[in-house]
Amino acid sequence: MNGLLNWILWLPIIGMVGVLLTPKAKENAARYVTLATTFITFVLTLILWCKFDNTATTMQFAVKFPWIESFNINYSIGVDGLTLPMTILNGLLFFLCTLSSWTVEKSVKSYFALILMLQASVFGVFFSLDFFLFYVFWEVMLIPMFFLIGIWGGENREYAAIKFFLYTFFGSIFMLVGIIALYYATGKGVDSFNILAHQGGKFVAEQVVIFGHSFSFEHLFFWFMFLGFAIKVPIFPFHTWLPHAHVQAPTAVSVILAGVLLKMGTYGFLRILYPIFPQAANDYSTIVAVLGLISVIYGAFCAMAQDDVKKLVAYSSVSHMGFVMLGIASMSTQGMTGAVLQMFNHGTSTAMMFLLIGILYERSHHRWIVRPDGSKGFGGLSTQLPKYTTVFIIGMFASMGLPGLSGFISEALIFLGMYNRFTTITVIAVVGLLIGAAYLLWMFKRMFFGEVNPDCKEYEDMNAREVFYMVPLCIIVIVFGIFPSPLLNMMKVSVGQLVDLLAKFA
Amino acid sequence: MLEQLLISASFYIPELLSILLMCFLLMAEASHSMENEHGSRDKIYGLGIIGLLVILGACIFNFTKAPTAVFYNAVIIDPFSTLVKIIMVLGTLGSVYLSRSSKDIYTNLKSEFMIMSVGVLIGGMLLASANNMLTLYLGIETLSILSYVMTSLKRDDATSAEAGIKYALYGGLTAGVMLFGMSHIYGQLGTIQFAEMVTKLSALEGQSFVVLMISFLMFFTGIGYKISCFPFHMWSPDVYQGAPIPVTSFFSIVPKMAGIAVLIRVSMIFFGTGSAIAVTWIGLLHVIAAMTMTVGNVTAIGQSSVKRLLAFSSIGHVGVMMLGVVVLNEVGVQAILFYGIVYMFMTLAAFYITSHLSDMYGTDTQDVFKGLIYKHPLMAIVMVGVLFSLAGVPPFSGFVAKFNIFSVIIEKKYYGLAIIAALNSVISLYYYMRLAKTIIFGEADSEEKVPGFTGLNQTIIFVMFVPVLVLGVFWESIMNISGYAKIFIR
Amino acid sequence: MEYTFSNIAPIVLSPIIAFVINAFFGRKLPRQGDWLATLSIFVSFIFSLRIFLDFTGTFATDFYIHKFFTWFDLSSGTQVFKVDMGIYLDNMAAIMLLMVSGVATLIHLFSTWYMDGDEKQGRFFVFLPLFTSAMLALVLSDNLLSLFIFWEIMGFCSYSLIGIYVKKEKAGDASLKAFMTTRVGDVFLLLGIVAIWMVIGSVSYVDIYAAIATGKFDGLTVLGMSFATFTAGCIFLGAMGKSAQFPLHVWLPDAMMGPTPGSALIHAATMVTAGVYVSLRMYPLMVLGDITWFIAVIGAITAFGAATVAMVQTDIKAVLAYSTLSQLGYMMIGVGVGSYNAAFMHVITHAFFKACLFLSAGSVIHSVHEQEMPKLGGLRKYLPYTHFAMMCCTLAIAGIPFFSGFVSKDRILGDALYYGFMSGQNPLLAIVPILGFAGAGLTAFYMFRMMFLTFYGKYNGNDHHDDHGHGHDSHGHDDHHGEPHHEHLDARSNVPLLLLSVFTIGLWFSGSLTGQGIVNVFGGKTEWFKILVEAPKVEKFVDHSKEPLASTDTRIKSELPHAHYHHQSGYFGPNPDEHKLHKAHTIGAIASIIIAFLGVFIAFLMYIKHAITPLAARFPGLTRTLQNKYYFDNLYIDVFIKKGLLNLNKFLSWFDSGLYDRYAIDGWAAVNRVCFKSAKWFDNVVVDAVGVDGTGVAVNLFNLVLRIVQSGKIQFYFMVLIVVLASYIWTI
Amino acid sequence: MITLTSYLFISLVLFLVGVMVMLARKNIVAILLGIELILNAAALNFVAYSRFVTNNLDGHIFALFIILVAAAEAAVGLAIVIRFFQIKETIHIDEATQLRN
Repeated sequence: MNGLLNWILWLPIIGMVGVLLTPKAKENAARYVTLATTFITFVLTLILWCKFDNTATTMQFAVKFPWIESFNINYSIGVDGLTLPMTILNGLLFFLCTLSSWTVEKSVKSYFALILMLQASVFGVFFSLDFFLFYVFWEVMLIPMFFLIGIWGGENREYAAIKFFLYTFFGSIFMLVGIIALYYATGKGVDSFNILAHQGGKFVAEQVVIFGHSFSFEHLFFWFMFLGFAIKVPIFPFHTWLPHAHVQAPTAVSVILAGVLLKMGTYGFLRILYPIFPQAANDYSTIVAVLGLISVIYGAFCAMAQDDVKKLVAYSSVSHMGFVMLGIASMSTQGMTGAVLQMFNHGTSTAMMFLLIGILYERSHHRWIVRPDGSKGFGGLSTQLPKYTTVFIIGMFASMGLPGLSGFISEALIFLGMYNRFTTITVIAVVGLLIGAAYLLWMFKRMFFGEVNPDCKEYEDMNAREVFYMVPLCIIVIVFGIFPSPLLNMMKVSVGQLVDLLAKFA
Repeated sequence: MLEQLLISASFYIPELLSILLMCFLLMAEASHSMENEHGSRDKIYGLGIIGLLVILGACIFNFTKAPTAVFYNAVIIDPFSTLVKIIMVLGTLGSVYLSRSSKDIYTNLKSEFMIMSVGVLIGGMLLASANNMLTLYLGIETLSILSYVMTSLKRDDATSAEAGIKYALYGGLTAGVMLFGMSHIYGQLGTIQFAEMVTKLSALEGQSFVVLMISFLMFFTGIGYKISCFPFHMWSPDVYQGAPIPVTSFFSIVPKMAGIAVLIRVSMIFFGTGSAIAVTWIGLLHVIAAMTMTVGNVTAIGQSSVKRLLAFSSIGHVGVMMLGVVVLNEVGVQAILFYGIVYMFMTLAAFYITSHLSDMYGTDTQDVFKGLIYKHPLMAIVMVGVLFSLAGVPPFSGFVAKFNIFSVIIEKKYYGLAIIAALNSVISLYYYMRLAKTIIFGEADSEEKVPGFTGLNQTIIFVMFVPVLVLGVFWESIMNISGYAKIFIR
Repeated sequence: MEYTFSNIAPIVLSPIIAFVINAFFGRKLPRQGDWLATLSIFVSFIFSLRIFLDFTGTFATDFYIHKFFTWFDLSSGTQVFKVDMGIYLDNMAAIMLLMVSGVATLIHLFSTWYMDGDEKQGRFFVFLPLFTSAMLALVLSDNLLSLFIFWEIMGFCSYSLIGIYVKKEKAGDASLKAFMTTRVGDVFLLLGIVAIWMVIGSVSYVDIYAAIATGKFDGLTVLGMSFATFTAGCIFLGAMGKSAQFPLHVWLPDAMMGPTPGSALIHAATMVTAGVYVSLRMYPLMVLGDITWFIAVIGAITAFGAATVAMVQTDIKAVLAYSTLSQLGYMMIGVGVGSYNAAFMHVITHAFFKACLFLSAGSVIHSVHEQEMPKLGGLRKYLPYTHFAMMCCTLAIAGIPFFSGFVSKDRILGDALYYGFMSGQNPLLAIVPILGFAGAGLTAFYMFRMMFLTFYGKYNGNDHHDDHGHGHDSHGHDDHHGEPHHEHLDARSNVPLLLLSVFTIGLWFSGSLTGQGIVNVFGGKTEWFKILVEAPKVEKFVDHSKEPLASTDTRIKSELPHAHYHHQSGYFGPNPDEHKLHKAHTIGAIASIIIAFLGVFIAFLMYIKHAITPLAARFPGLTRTLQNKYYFDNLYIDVFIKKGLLNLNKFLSWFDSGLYDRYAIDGWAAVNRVCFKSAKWFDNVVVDAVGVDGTGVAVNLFNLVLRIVQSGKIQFYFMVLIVVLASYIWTI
Repeated sequence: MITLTSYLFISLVLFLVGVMVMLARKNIVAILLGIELILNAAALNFVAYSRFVTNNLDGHIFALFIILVAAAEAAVGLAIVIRFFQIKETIHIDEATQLRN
């Protein structure tokens, strides 16, 4: 029972070893091993969901044993309502990404090995209940990303890879300082690296002195850790790595990047930043909300101006993660729930968009809506690729939050949560919804309507494999749009605890 | 009297062994026959490596012994010094093996390298366990004088000779300044024994502080030059670049560790007790440490020569290690020792790979690393791992080392230093990754393999990489060992 | 009787089932499954009919709510937050259900003929039932959230139907325009819903009514306006978007890019009426928020402006589209001036005759393959049924007595007259009745213009048989006039037309089913419609809302309305003076009749007798303005979008990648490199240029000072060492 | 009467002269001599202090060691200079500027 989490976490590593052991000649072996591993992992996450107790108020499936006893560092993992949706999403997306990257030809073995390593590290981030463990996984995740973007990426891949790595490292090194400061602030005790033990505003009274100036511990290290997570989300002033990384990364990697990696940032807010520094969270909620608002509007406007469809979707995820930030900043039940739900829904819908763009790219080898010379990059695709168009419409409307599809409920909940705390910001943020619909539909109109472009004539429609990995996402998007309660019940208790905790310091 | 010496000698086995080894090697060198150079050189190498291994064993045997001061308090043998010695012996072994295969040293001179490295090792050992100013001075000079020669081991190579001259002159100046300072300290305190000096120091007051402070600064000059910390670092890039690669790797480990060791000891003895001048001294160390990190890392960004890059980065690492000195407590020492061990492995691996590559291409610019991933994937992965580790990225041990240093300074609530160190590690990541980028994404000009990477060499390099990886995950044992290695003051 | 899930759900579910089956297996089904869609709508018609009879059987204005299930529930610990989905039924909903399902059935039936063999037939019959079911669900829904959900789904369906001919670029533009324009209103509607929800704690109608009655809305302010005004304004903005009111009207005329039956469904039965429906549902809030005058003015502007534009349109569908706009304006006037049930009656009447008009236009277009009126004419003898139906509807929309349009429109105009001149409102509001009456005249004019141009006179189109070679333009010479090639129209096209035209008889709506006396055309007091449909009296809901939505089956009786029947007043000021009101109605009726006949007469003179030169010749400037629809499209597309929005985006994205990212983020690395390079340059150029000859310490010192770190000159290293030491010493 | 101060003064002068020589002279051998001067200054200090202040022999022993080490250092230094001369045929210090950024 408790071993389940360990299996989910380490199975990808075992699979990675398996991939590395496959003979170099037979590339398909590596593919199938990866497929099997990711599939089993996905099934395990589903089993986890079945065994998950929605009403429990504590960490479930918790595993804990000492790692570095002299520092009280433990290998301690567990899941709760905040983690479980991300876990399932992670399991699912990697399975689908394995299918979608079936066509990768360049040094297949290392590619899939890195993919599996990435999956393990992401699982680790979501499971860790120990700060040291969390940080290690958080950083380890960078290494496979660096290689995946840098080797299998587009023409400007090296710049993007290094930028991604440096940017995140910059944020996380400050987070490290914060983690160690917390370690000593709790007196190096047994729970000094235990994330959960820090929660509940234990540091409101502490003071620190830097270069002779005295600061409040809570407020200072709130910003230290904020930097680490905000860069990952990314919130407005720290977002510029995202377009590069997304555009340069291969399809599967941008799917994972948008689908789960960005969520690590917001997850950090929910699991670490706000519970540990509730006072500062309340004091600075307006700043966070304004940053989120800027991300929403600014990201949407930038997306509208893009001629590269992948870049457009990249900016759109800046905008959508801005909604998540707004929900988190609202610190209300509806807002927080909406934020977690939006994390899941954005994961699925953006994954759909990136996968679809990847499918198109395999046929066209370019991503221009409008070519630099002003001519149309695509046109009349809906006549040429009917199946593709259907799926595309579902993904597009899901990500613009059409009622009946998953995006709507989360966004509505976020607005509901925001209204009482930030009325004005809510009024401005609805404009984000408007622009969000605008750039997507405009892109759709330019790519899919009209006579079929001469160079689109020979594209063939989605093949069985592609349909096979798109259908599950469509189903999820529709089903959770109509019946969100399974997800909501999953996260209800944990979010409730978090909100109550924060409410104490309002 | 005599048995006093014998007792002392019984504690002094590693040093004595190394002196013995040096003599043997000299004789072997003298008696080596012109017609069979190769064989005799092999003899010397075999003898040297075996001897070094024996010394290593003796050190390890010494490690658990109770700390004592021998030879009338001139030398102190405590776990701390012994652990430093172990690190130095390992470093020596590594560079010696590298010198064997390296083309950078003219074949006839390889045995000289062997002999003199042992000599430098002796100096380092003396330094690591120096307990009065005279031993300290002798240690530094033994270390330095032989280093000058090693620097200019390249025959008919202008840069090598130039590096030697610079090293010699700079070393001479700093040694002189240090002596001048020592002389005044001796005058003010009336003794050359550290322990007695401390008692005198605490009894002292009045305007003689000024003189004393100046003298201590001059004293520090000698040590600072050995660990090449700001502002005494400027010789090191030139020397590192001029010297043959094995020598460079040797320099970046053995003398640095010795210098760090003596710096810790002196700081702990004089200022650990919080004496009157301690405050000024600690403030000074703050500035020096911060400046050293920053100067080292920022200057490293522009370097095209990998040797030079590693030289500057080593300056940066010394700055990080000095953070452990700043806190002046035992956890700081522990962190530094761990850092030293890890740093030794990382540096050796990096220099091995660089050396084999520059042997092939005759230069050590970053371009020689292009396309390594396609030619020798294992080596490329090792190199990239080492670079990440040097930058302090998990799960490599470099991260753990940095983590420990961070934790000790944050424990002391030196948040300013912590922030500076954090920014520095970002900068360092930047230039390490530019090298990593060349390794992985760079397209190779030619597909020919690197001759240096024989199966054996690759195995050895990988063996050096294993601790870099393993210590990043299971580091408690090493932490405990370095925690056990406490400084003994007598 | 009981309403349970089992006998309510089929209304919505059967079309949805048809949608799902057609979406997946439509291609495999015979005739692409159009029969299935039609059948499914018919099923929901049957169930709606049952509800209708049940409600109208008893002459009570009572309502019925039933909670089916909890959609999701976030209640944790202290605070309760759950979303319940249920139905809210009253007479208005019952009538609406019947109208929607009935009209939709006929439209489906017609479409089976119209879309037969069309390349998009399958896709069309996927979205048509979904569209209808969304509208039905919207009517059934008991809270604003579910209303919004189906509201948006309708938006999506209209998007798909308008843009169904994907090969046409214009279809793409039109669908994008339709969705985005309505979306503008939708986001504000969502905002209003959110605001109400978070303040009142629920969005179900009954709770909102109760909150209004108990004054929960009072005393709050949002963004400087009162909370009621804010929420009412947001909701009305949503209604403006969907019902294409004045500033947001631009999408509706373009919506005819889709197939004509689709337009019929959008214009008549489903989408545009939703806006009016929600503003009727939220009428108490509108009154509380005191924005009825705004609604009235917007409606008046739309009614008149659209009518003017319709006068000069040459495309038969364009005329109908603008007539829809104008009629929607009348409905909004009705809402604004407080003639609640007249407005709703106009929704119903308009639904029938507008559907009929569009279908007739469809049969004309489909049979003659021409929709430019100058190229038509004289079709009377070829399409007799179509002509008959269309004439009935034209009479109805023109407001000729005894026809349905007259009954509803006249009452709206009468109330408007009272509202504008006699109720002591702001005198400026007199504009509402003035524009209203003017619009009525114009309506009569342009509708008959359309009729005359289409069905009377000579056929001006090209004969399709020799439609090749020597290009003869539309109004060619006599030898081209003659037999238009037209398809035989079968029952599937004619039956719906005739059935719909039956409902243009005013009797159906103005009649009194209580059997008292004969039809009172001039707005008597005993018409069933008036009795059944009345504005919600919020006090009724207070006691009920104590347990919001808890009671699963609530049916609140209220005594028969005859006892104290009031005109839907109490919403503007004190009860109106019955006498004045009656006077206003009488004047209004007479005036509107005169105006209508005047319009018909002018049209007759112009297009039959050709006694008067048409407008186009007379006021070319005015005509151009009208033909360009007052340049609204140019304003929105060219100015707002192209000039404003897109440039803003371009600027922002340039700022993002070109400025912020390049300099602020990559900057630091560049700075490092620059520092390093400049140091090198300085060293190489300056230092070596100055040169070093070892004469004298002074010179050396001077040069040494100039040297940069790592100049490679050992003596400089010494210098630095000494200097630093000295400075240390100095500090001590 | 010769006091400690005069010794210290002499040694200070020696030290400064040595430093100046190292800074100013371009001849490498001369610079080596400058080092010798500095070392001698230190040695003189040690002897003087042990004579006047601390009446123990540490200073003298230290001085002896200094002389010894100085000899070794000079020898090595000169050897390297000779090597440098063989290669470059000059001992002008500014010729030794190959190693730089």
